[in-house]
Amino acid sequence: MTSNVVGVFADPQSALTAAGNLKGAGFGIPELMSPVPIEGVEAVLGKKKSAIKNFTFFGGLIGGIAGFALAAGTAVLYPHPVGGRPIITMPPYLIITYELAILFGILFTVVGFLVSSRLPAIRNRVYLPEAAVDKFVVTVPYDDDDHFKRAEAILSNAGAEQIRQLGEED
Amino acid sequence: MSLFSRFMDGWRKYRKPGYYDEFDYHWTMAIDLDKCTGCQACMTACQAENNIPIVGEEELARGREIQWIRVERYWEGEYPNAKLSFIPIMCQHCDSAPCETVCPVSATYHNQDGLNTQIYNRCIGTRSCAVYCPYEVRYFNYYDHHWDSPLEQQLNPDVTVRGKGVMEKCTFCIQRIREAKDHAKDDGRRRVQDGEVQPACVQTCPSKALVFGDRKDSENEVSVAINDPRKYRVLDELNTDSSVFYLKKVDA
Amino acid sequence: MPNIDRRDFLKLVGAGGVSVGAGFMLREANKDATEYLIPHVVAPEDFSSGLATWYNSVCSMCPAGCGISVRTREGLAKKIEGNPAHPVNQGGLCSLGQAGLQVLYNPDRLTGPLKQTSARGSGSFEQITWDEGLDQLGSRLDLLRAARRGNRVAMLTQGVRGHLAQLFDNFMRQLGSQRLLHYDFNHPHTLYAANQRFFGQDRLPYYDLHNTRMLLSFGADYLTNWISPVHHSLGFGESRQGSSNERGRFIQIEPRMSASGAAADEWLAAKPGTEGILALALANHIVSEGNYAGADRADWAVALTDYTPAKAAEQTGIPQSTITRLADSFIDIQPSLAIGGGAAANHSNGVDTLMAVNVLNYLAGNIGQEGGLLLNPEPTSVVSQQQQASYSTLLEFAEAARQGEIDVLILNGSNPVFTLPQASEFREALASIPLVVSLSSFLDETTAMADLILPSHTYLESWGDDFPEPGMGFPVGAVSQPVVSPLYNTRATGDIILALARQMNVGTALPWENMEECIKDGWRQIYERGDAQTLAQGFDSFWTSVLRAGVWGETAAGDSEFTLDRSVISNIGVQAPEFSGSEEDFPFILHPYLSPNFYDGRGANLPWMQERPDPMTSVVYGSWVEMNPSTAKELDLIEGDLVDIQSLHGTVRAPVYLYPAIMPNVVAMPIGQGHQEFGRYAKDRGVNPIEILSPEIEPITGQLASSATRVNIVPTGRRSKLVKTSGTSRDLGREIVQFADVNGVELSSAGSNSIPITEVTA
Amino acid sequence: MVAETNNLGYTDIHEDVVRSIVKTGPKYYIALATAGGTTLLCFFFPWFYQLYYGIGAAGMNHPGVWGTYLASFIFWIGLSHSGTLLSCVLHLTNSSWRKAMYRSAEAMTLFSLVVAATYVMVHVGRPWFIHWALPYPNQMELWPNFRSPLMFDVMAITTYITGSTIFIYMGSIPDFAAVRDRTSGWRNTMYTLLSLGWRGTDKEWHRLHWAYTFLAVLIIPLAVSVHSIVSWDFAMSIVPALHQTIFAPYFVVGAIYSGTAGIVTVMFVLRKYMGFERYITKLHFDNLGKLLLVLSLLWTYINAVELFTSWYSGTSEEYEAVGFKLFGFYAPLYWEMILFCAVAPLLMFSTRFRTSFMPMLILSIVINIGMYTERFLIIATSLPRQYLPDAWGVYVPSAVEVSIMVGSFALFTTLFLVFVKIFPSVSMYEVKETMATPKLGSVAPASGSPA
Amino acid sequence: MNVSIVPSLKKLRPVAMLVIVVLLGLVLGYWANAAFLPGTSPEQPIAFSHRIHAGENEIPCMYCHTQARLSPSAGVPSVSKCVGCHLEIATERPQIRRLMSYWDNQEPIPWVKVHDLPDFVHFTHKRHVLAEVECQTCHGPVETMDRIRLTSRAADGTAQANHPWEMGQCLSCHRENEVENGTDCWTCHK
Repeated sequence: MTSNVVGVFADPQSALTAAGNLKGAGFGIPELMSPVPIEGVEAVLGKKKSAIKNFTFFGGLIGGIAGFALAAGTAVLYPHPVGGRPIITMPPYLIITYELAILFGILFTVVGFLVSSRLPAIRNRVYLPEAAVDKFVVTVPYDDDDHFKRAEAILSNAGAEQIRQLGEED
Repeated sequence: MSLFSRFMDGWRKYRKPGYYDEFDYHWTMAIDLDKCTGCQACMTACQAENNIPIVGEEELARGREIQWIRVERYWEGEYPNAKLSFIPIMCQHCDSAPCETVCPVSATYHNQDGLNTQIYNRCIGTRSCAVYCPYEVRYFNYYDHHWDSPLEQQLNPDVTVRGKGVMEKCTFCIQRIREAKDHAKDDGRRRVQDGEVQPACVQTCPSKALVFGDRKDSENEVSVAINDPRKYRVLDELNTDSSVFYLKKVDA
Repeated sequence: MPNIDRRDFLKLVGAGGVSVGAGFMLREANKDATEYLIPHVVAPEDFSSGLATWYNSVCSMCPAGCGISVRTREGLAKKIEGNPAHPVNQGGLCSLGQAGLQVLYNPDRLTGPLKQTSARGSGSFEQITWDEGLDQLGSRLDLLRAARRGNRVAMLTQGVRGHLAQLFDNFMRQLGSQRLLHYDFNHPHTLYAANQRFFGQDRLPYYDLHNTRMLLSFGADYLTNWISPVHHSLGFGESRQGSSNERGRFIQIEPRMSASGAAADEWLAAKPGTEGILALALANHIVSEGNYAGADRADWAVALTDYTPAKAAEQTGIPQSTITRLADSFIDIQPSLAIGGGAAANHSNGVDTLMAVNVLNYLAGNIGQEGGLLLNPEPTSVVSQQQQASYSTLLEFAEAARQGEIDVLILNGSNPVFTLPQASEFREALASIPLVVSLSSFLDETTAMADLILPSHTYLESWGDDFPEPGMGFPVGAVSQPVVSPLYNTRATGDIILALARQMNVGTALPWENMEECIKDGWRQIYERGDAQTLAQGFDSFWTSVLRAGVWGETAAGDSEFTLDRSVISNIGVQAPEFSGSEEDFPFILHPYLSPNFYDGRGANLPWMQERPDPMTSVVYGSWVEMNPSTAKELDLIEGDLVDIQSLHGTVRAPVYLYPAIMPNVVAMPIGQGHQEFGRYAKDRGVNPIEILSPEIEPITGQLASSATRVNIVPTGRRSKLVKTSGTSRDLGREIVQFADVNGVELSSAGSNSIPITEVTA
Repeated sequence: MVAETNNLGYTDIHEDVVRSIVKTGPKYYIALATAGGTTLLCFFFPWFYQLYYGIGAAGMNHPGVWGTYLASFIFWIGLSHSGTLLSCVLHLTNSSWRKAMYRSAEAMTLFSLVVAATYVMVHVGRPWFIHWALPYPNQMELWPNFRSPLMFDVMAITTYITGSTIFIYMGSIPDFAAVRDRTSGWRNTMYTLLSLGWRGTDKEWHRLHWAYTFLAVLIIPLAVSVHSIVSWDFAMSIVPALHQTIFAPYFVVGAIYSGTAGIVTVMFVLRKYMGFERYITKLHFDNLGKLLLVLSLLWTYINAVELFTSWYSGTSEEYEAVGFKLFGFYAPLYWEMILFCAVAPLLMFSTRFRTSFMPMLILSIVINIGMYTERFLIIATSLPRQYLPDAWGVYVPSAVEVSIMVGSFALFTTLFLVFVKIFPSVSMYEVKETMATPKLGSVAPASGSPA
Repeated sequence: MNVSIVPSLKKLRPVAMLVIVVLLGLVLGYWANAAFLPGTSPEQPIAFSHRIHAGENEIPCMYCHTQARLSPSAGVPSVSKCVGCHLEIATERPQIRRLMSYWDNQEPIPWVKVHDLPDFVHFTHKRHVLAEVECQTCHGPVETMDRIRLTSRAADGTAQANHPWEMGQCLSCHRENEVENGTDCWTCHK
């Protein structure tokens, strides 16, 4: 069981400051919970990279290949001569390719999102319901009382309305 | 056959357009409009041979007729110079059939006889083939048809009775072609000879306006007919490449 | 496993149990119904399940006598096709002939003997046994015969030929009755009379359409219902685009374009009833132009003086130039042929008109010529002379009935209540006959008036034979054999007659056990008259080969020399036709024509024929009245408007159809619909124009002049939907039917022909 | 841009949305029961009758083999076009006025698609075999025919339904999380699962943003392709009046046009009956009105082009087709369509008209009636009058068809009514984004109970 | 406070279990019916044993099913054919007595059809017999069956009891033997 220091802020700016300070004090990367995405997080906590775009791209690619293979394979493995057209008829098959590329792109994007944001949450995670309404919450794990005190200080200096400690239960 | 060799086989065979030339037969019909009297014996023959349902007055009034072959009539001029011409229209068995491409489930396709075929029990009833057919020769079963007993006893057992929700059309009496091939095999022949098969309409035509045969045999009656200077195809400008040829009516 | 308490467990068990049951039932419901394989008790020799067997027979749907092949599978008739070996139809067959299957399998067939239980025409019948029925009729006949009052028995049959006709004749003779009447609405009495007078022959000549290059048809709808339509169609096709290099020309003269008119190269509308005058005008021109060089040329010139083209142009409404052109081409294009019939023959001057047509053939030298008109030899087989009763004969019979001179009437297939005008009062006459017996297979209008119904087999279940009339220029006979075992408790007509004969103890004259024996016996005589080669094979093998082929014929044609009796020439002449009703009160001439689908109405109970669109109008399931669009415009009528068609003798109501090729003062109606009985497909559908016909007759033959009725058209202000399969019968310049000259070069005739785009097709 | 909402705080929107889900009055149940009952009576009952009897229960015939079912299908597909498509475009262009309305617009897309997909089942003759049109391994070794424009449809619509569902769901995750905390019992369970345990951390927001953006990028071309493909069901044929190159843009424009009108209707209802007056404002109507106006002009232009090219072709087939459309049996409907879709929308040149709610509602409904007519006419005036005049006929819808058409609107309403009780029908977090961030030290009412 | 979807999933467990139980039940019921009441080996009016006739006595199939090489349908023998032998053989057995009672009444025996293809299938015995396909290939080991059982041919070529013929089975055999136009729809459909 890990314990976390949790600071509740009424505005995003002070929460950001607190998070920055915590990070500067060597607390590891603090988490910011907020009802809306906060602008400027990356400037404080470092640039985030996600693999979603790779998922999307490769999803689309796989989908496209699968789509064409589906159409062409279907036609060639059990040929039904149709309208005198060549068995692999490009214009219609490209449409199928296109649609499946998009379908797979979408599905892979979702997978990418879930994987990269570690959702759904199977493990218990620290959370404050206020964060979904109008509060901005900074959490950072601590090891001992000393740590906690230091974090508490940083948070209250930044203007935290409340400071609490929360554990992650299994 | 392995999947791969099946794939390669299909690919090689059907890679390019024009593979119809390699098919076993190219059944063709020629209709001499100069001989057609509009008597419609062909329609009854077709109805008898192919189990075409009796629709009833009410449904006919709603336009639900089913006529695999129909005789269309076109008037020209006014009295006293009015003139009436008949033209039998059935499935033209187009080589570039618009109906075939549109079927989502491949219920209609071209087979080795060079026929445009319809597999009734594969049909899911989107009716798109009927929309795409410029000759409007595809007929839909809007409900399960019924024969007042004992009329059902006249149904041809070689032809299935189509249920509701299924599209149907002229097959060039494919059951007769099949039977002829069967006989040919019994006699140890590879191919059906000319004159062995006649669709019901051709068989019955009192004025012998209809001729049927395999176009691949360049000597037979139908090949002669389709090389006649009077030959034309209905709606040829649509490039459907149909297998039914008409011989122009002579205006003397 | 998480801990589940007892209640939850029970719930789960319950739900599981229910769903097991549901799955079980689901499968049960998906099972197919049990089917059975029913074997024969003893396998017949020619039976093979899954394979078709063909039987050759003869079509009885109209008097043409085409040969048919019936396809059967597992003992059921599946399809009727033309017998390719039969010289009349050579494999072709018309719609009605093919629909014969639906006579056999008609749901409205009578399934056994019936007895009228209350008033006539009330339609209440009870089932009786054959013994009862035959007893009731037979004892009555026997009494009358014994009392030498056999002439009080009448038999009214549809036209039958061959040994059945002989059997009828024999039977009635044994009974001592002269009242055997064959009656068909469409029987060409006038044609027989005209040929009798001209050629001295009691039979029809053979019209060689196959080889003719110029056919002039005066009102004969030879492709639909004139004499032998399938044979004529064959000839038409052969003449048009056959082996000859020269394409035959066809010209049709009639007030309303028939299917033959549509097939013709030229369609001309002469005033109704003046076709004979037109023919004589052509003859006049031929003679006066010196195109006839016979020895009797002078006689003809005298006989035809009154029929100059100029005068005829006035009388017929056809321009003089056309008349002379026709006359010239009739001589120039050889071989040529003139035929007459249909409406042209159904006028008060019918026989004269057809005589005039024969004159044309005579003058052009077409008689006895290939491509012309070939006289038939004397038939070598049974009598083919028709004992056909004309309209006036039936009127006489009706009068006799009213006078109480008829005790028993036996009806066989004939339906006079439907095919006679109301003015004949035939239905009323029936009431005066104490016992009316019908042998019909269907409850038609006349049978509904019967006291006793002894239903006969259909032709596909019984033995019979036929000798086509007109002959093919050589003797032909065909045997019809049962192709399926009888469906119901019915009996063959011949068997009924034979059973009655036995009941009357006249068995010695009619010694056959059944119709099969009778036919076989009759054919033994044909066999015995045969040549040495035929005789050498023995009768049994002859009989088997006839049955197998379905037809028998001698190829050697008798040479029939013909010389014209001079007295005929002086009697040539065509009077103006007479019409019933004044032109002021009844401005239109009614042109009733036989529907291509129903013949004289006998096909109306066949669903295939009801669904077969009328070739000219595409109307299905109903009646209509055709009028010229200009006439309709004057009367302010459009398609589907209901009008009353009034004659002096009645009124019928039908929707209007605008027919582009009909004379403006003529209205046409198809015959065949308007049944009051005759099963579910025919009953109460459309109207019967025969009802309102005036009882005008052709004086020489006594035939009903069915085209001689004047009518008035009274709009009712109501509309009905005319059910037809055709949308718009104009091709709007789309060149769907294309035209070429004889060499195949495309003509640019189409294209100028457009209708307003706003036309609504519904 | 946000002038009318800036006096509202985070909690206001939060409370309003949660209330719209949790608090349910009797009116809602009456509405739901009415819609559901109508669906059952007018949609499912006639449909089952048709399944039993065959397609003959509808008015289709030879040669009018397609009818209102397909017209309705196109209509619903068209209606689906504005929601997600517009939402994606506005998302990518970062238009803030989108934010209050896009959730319900997307829902409209989704349910329109569901109704359209149902119509496919209603339309085909043997829906019990409809799975044959899907590619899946089977013992017959028979797969669909991918050359068929109808198969393009199957693929495109499947993709579009999947994409739209994912798009609306993905955008709702933070809101599910917000509602989760305010509910208990089965709702809490449901929202917990739906929100996947969303906490609103900076990382989650970042991932969501990108995923959402990629989805938007994928869905825009998809949506355009969907209606192009629907148009090809017709344009790939050689039927006069259908075989037109302009059909794809024609259908796409028509789809967006009717969809946007549909959004106006839905906006009005949400605003009026779900208590979102403060978030859906004149501004939205004004902007949508402008969009509608542009689309209307575009639509009119394409119609004119279509007529012109047909007339200019000079062939009998095209000429008759145009003539029949303009002056034939269905001419009254044609002129009704012109009036509703080309003339009436010109009113929106007036700003006052655009910012009045009731007139905009009426206009939006009128436009959709016109657009339905357009789809109906495309089928009913072309198919029965093709190349062979002798085969011409007339197609008139039957009572069953009309009933199913009415029922489909009820079905849509039912689905939408269920939606507003499950989904936060206004996107909370995005509305919050448009608001000023709360001031330091301001006191907000406590929400939720800490664990 | 913490958040996780696990507690909610736990709450759903009873519902999930119910769904699983119901689904399993449906499958079980369906399977049980198919396995124990398949209707693929119906009771016949006379307990005719192919095992005795075709197996022990080695009567060739075509002795009774004479039609098979001539016609699309194999046909069942006429009653007279059965009687032809059984006037002499095993006349005292109850089943033979039953046969004789049909014969005495001149009634056909209503055999229940076991191998029943749908109406839209065109199958011809003739072509298969002439191509020297063993009867057992499609009908299974008939000579071992006392009562005829519906049998088809699995993909691996083995006889598959109680399983009706499906298109794929015809197709795979046609493919294996490279039948001319063997995969053309109209070869087998009508």
